[in-house]
Amino acid sequence: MNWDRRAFVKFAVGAVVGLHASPLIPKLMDDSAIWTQNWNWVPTPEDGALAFANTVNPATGTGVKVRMVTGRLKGERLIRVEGNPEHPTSKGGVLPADASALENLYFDDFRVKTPLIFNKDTGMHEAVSWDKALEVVAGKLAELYKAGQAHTVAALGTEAKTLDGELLSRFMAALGSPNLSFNVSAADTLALAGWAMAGEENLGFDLAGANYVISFGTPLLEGFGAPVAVRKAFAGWRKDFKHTGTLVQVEPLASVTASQADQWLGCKPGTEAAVALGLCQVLIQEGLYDRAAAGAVGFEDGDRGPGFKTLLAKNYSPGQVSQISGVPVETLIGVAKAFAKEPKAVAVCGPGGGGEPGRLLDFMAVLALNALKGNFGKPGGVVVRQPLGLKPLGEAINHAGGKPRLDGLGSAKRPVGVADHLSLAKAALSGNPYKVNMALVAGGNPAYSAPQAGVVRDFLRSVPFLVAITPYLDETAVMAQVVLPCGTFLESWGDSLAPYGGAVAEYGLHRPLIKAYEQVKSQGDVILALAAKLGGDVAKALPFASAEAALKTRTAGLGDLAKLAQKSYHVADKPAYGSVSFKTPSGKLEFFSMNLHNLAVKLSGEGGMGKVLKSLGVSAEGTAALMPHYEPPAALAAAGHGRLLLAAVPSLRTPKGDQPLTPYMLKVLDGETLSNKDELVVEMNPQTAASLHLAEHDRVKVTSQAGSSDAIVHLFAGAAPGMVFMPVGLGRFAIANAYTMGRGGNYNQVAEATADPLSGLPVWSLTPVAVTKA
Amino acid sequence: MDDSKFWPQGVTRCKPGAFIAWMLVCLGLGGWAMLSAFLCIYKGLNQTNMNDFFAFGVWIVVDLAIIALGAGAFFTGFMTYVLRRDELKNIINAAVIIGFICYSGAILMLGIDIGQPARGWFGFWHANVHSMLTEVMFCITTYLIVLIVEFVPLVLENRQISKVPDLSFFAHNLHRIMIVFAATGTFLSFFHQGSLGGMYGVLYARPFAYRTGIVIWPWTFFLFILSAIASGPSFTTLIVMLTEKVSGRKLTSHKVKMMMGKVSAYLLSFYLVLKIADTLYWANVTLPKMGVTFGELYGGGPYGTYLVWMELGLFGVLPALLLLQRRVRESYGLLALAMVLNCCGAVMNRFVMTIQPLAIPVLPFEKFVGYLPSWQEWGISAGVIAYGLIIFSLAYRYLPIFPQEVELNKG
Amino acid sequence: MSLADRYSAGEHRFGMVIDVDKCTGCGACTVACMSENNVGVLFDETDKLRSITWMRVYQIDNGRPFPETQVAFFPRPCLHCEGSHGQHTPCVSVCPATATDYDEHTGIVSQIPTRCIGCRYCVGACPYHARYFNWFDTPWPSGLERPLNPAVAPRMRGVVEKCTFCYHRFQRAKNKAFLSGGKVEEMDYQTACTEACPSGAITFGDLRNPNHKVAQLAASPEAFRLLERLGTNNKVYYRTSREWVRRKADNYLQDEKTGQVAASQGGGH
Amino acid sequence: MTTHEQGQAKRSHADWLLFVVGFVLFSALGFWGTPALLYAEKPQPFQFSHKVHMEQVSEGCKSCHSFREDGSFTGIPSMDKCKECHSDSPQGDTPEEKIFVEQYLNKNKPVDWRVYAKQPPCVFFSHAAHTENAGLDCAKCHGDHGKSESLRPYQYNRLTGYSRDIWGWNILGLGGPPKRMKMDSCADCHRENGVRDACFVCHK
Repeated sequence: MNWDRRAFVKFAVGAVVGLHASPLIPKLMDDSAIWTQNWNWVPTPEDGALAFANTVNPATGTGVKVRMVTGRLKGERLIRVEGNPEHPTSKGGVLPADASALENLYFDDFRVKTPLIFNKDTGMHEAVSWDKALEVVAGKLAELYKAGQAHTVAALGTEAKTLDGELLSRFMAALGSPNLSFNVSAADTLALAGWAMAGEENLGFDLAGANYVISFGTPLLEGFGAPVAVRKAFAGWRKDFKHTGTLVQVEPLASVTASQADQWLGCKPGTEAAVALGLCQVLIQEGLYDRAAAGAVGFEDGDRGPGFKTLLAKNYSPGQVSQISGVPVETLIGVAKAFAKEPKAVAVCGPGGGGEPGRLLDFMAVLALNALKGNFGKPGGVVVRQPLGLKPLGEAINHAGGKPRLDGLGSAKRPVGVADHLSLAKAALSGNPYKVNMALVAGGNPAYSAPQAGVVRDFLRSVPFLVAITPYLDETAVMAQVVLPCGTFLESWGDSLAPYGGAVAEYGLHRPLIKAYEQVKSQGDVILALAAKLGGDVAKALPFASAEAALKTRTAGLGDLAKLAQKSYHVADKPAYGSVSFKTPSGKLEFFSMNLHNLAVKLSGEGGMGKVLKSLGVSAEGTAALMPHYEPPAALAAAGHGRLLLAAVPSLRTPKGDQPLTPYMLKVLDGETLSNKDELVVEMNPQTAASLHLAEHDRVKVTSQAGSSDAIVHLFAGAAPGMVFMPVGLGRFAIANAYTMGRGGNYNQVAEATADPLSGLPVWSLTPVAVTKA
Repeated sequence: MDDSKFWPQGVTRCKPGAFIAWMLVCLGLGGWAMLSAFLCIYKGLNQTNMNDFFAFGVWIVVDLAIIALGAGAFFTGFMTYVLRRDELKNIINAAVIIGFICYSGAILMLGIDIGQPARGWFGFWHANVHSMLTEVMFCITTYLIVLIVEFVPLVLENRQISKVPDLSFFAHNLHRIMIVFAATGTFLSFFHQGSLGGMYGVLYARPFAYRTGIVIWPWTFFLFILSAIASGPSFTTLIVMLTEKVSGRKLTSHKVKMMMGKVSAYLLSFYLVLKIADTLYWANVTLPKMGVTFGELYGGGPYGTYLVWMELGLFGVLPALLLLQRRVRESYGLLALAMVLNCCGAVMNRFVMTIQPLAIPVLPFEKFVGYLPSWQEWGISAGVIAYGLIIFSLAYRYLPIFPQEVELNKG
Repeated sequence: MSLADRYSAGEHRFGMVIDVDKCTGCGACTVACMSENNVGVLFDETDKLRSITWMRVYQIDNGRPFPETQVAFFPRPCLHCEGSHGQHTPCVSVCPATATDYDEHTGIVSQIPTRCIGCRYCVGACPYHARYFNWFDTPWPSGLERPLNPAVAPRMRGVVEKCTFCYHRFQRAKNKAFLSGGKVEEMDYQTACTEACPSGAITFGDLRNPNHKVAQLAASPEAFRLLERLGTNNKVYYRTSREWVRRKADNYLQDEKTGQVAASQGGGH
Repeated sequence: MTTHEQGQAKRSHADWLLFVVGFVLFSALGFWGTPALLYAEKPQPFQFSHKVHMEQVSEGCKSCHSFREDGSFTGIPSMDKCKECHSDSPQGDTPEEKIFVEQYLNKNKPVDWRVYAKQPPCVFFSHAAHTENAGLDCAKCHGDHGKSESLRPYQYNRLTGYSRDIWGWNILGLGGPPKRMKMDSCADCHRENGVRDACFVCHK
């Protein structure tokens, strides 16, 4: 046998055949396939014991259940936020913002994980210890305090009446600064309207009890109050395929609410109040109104002048209202009659599409319609919410009285209303009567979410020392000298109050369910720690060991805190039905508001009242000025001549401005909101677009006096002519992450805020804009 | 460098330099394909422009087209070995090689087209017998094996290799039993050509693709077989003609080509009668039941009715009429033209049946979206063509695939 | 009762009824689905042709001019077709690798990403675009892998995935029933989208169980299915009182009356 | 017959022998080399005797490997479970127990046991269905593991990362549990017993 080429070939063939006869090849094939099933860059979540905990999401008012899993090796983690079926108003439903809340909690790119101090030399924020950070902040506060400049410290909170808001208020009062502002909302406007006409600031709409609802310009199904609760009420009107309730929507966009409504009155922009008054007039002329309403102050003509009834007849006949609003006369009469006929029918006002607080006179018009229906205290009507019985946090120490407020609130310039970020920012930027040396932003993100965010951002940037207490490295935090990390609602103590428009007393509580980041504290704890560091009266005003302890004091009337926290909410069983004892000066319902009248008198003396009201933006004269009436929004006058009116597209697919836009929420946006990776989409009527020579998907620039944004045009027949509709919640530029940063533009940047007549609150639901091809 | 001792006996080939230059061009295309393939495997199919609407793209069109055109192999084999048309022995070798190229090329492409190439064998191991694609996978793979068996003796006939007695003996014996393989190949091919058609015809929720049929086979099953065997012989002949033009040598007698043309002519005519009948039935009976009209389906974006006229008229009836004429078949140029039209018809049919069903949305509220292949997709497609050119060029240069070549080029 | 009987006793047909007149398109179902089923987010989610949303909410409008315009929404999970007979869904019948099957016991169309070879034939076969191919490796960056649900295996690139009617919830409910000796009741097995919807627009349950609400609702004359006449015979019913919405749910010839045409093909043959 | 031809004939026989040699050698290499190539060993953190523990408990396997209220199976017990018997000082005198108490129990650090029967993440295995509903013994799938005095070496597949017990100890993939716990083993048993084998019975 020769070991030659042929022999070798045979051996080699044998070897190859032999190897193939062995399991090597099939085994390798199988294992390669299994390898693709177990790629190590695909995560494998660890299984373990499941547990659930209740809490309430303060950003949405939804009662939720958090699902957690405890793995044997990796320990606890939260895996889902889902609805809490036991929660009396949200009944198991959730919003995209709730269901994606864990992204706010766990997405590292969003979060501030340790206290940060801005280093001027490197231009970066650097991590420091809590001690160091508090020392720096308290040191600055003490320095200003000692220099008698405590009033030049401004604070920007989110909600005044929550625990965090109260702690911040006490902190500022004890420190000696009157310059504290909060986010404004429709709740502020409704409180004023209620105070003006009924002497009651705590009104709600019994949507769940009603079966005929007219909603005036507010996105009832897309961001009204606690949206889940409203949707649950809506579900009640559409029970198992039977329309058991009727929804009528008045607004200039074929929005979701308008489309799901049984009837949509597509009115001209800003004329919703005129429609409400037109309905009032039909009720009266047809004799369909509640006779008890006739006894209300200012209904009939009186000494002061013509009454509400006369004014309606004079100015708001169906023909006139149809002229103003573009809603046909027959429609107005039909709706009014149906409204009158239905025993449980309610008229609803609320926030605008972009979360605007709404206009006081509009709200009063809607309350007047309810009054004529005899709705106060009735099931399915307007109810006064029960008081919650929260206990005060002890004696307040107020050193802030000495200096005037920057925003002039309480002066003749702005006699009613509440403090808002924009007014504070404008006044501070003017430096009159003094400059702001330090600002403390607690919990919110006003540089993004405040009306005319550009102005607020300019203000915050101009402040020599800015402190942000926030869970997120957002638009506000990136400008701050010191950033103090607080937790999301899933990792901290805090509370939330009854959502806007809800009919029952409601209180939500959230507690730490997990410690996702070692150094993060409850917002309340940060304020308390700062107070303790500062010492003196500030520490005395805030004598709590922790936010939990403060909550214990606050909720003493609601039982054991631990138990309450487990349950996470306190909600009254049912609305307080029954006759309402009006707390107005007359003790009656007032179409002519004595509260407003008395205030105006106080400010001016009887003679100059007209002038005062003019200065507050009321153009109507005589008794009408203090009655529900229609004032055309300032923006209407500026529109036309090639200018369009900008309004917001309400949506639950984007979060409220203070919350980051989560990747999941970004994902559910469709091509009518965001397109081509990062381009904002605005909606226009095809005719309007044609008149501007714009076609579908044209790139445009939307410019107002306040700012501008690039966008892409989407033609939508359901948009009122002469308007342009912009989504809200996009255009985040600060939180550096691959998903949401730089996507779209910010509505708040373009919308221009004006002072609402009487209330002085900023309103920005309509803005004259130029839309030009980019 | 002289490689003439590897050339087939008694023929000449172009200079090595020219051949190498030509190979480099092909390899360049191959390089583009390799880069594309690497990206598609390493980074995933996001490198293509396919998406969830266009789940299939240009690759599937190329796949189906080359498998249809490669049908010349089995059908010529069928006619040569089973029907004993001895004249066709003069072209059968070329047909086999083209078939091999088309089928192996298609399988290579499919290996990249699937999202998990390492799991490709699941289709065999965990086969779902109800799926037309399973049938396709099995038949294509087994038929490729048949083609390899048919191809191997050709390789062994190389002047140098055939000097090894064992191999020569092996090749000779393989030749003797070729009828078995030809018959097997015919059987397999009938099924997978049909199944490829069936793949689309069974999509009963895609009105554009869906066809009624008999038992489990939709009409497209039979139409695909017919259009494949109608265009396959034309394609084989065309490649031979192209080789003749490029090499400047006569490779088969015109009689052989005419015969292939005649085969194509009758099959194409038969196919067209059935195809037109099918289209009419589909447009007038099948579609209305689904609530759609022919006009709607041929009205989306660039997919207008001109496609029908092109597919069935310009690339269907016209080449059929041409090829049926003896005078046309006698003319080298006209025969080639008619065959080109015929092949275009097959490619176009595969395009229309794969891309258009996906492009036309079925839900009334969905919109038409466009699709253009990415450079990676073109790269792979070009690579398959380059692969074919390389294999055929090598085969032509070194293997005695044209028995008539020596005789035809005498003097 | 033999072991086999205990398993096959009681055949279900799990399905849904979605009230289009209740849906406001808020996307809560989509987000709840994604968080339940570990669906990831790509860097460009405006590319809806590659975005994976098992539960996708389609917006439609009636095309009428202002102020008669209306919009409506079709939330679209996998519709779990049955075809003319169980295995004859458009997708199951075409998968070459048996990576998807029709469970005769539950009526659920499965999808097993670890078996899938990524040929996308099923994606092309589905007229609802309910099947999604993983064109990318899903990025789970910095921290976002923490809330992943252990009940659902994350998928790899190159495979198809789709809505499973949260089948894992049925598995877990059965586990509990095995231990307690009880049965899986209507409320023990609900999908994530059903639970999440604030309008209660989605009802889920066993279409074969007359006590389940979903069975009662599906029997209503106002209930219909998407592309019913193709014969997909699916198990997701919709409901509306608006004719224009209903007409958008299927293809009609001009002279045909809404909702009055029978399924034609009956799932092919 | 010429010598040349004879030589040829002899030669070819000898050649075929070489073919056989090549075949045997390389198929043997394949059989032996495949597992050697694919599998590696990882040590367990320390030794553990199921036998000793079984003698101490009253309810067999379920004493430690129990069900949760929701029907899910705990698998390897948590440290809390261990603490029900173990205190902060060793009870016996094995060095293993000392390691356990000092390095794990006292530090409250979970033991990262290598789990022989760990299934891929796409698998939903219901212990409740098998032991509670069908009444199978643990040993049906886990063999005598519960009686073992020590932990055998844990082998895993280098390519896939899975325990060798999944593919099984026979390189040809023959046999069933406890020697092999791949899907076809599950499917075989389901088929034999007429139990459903739709994908979603055991996949997630």
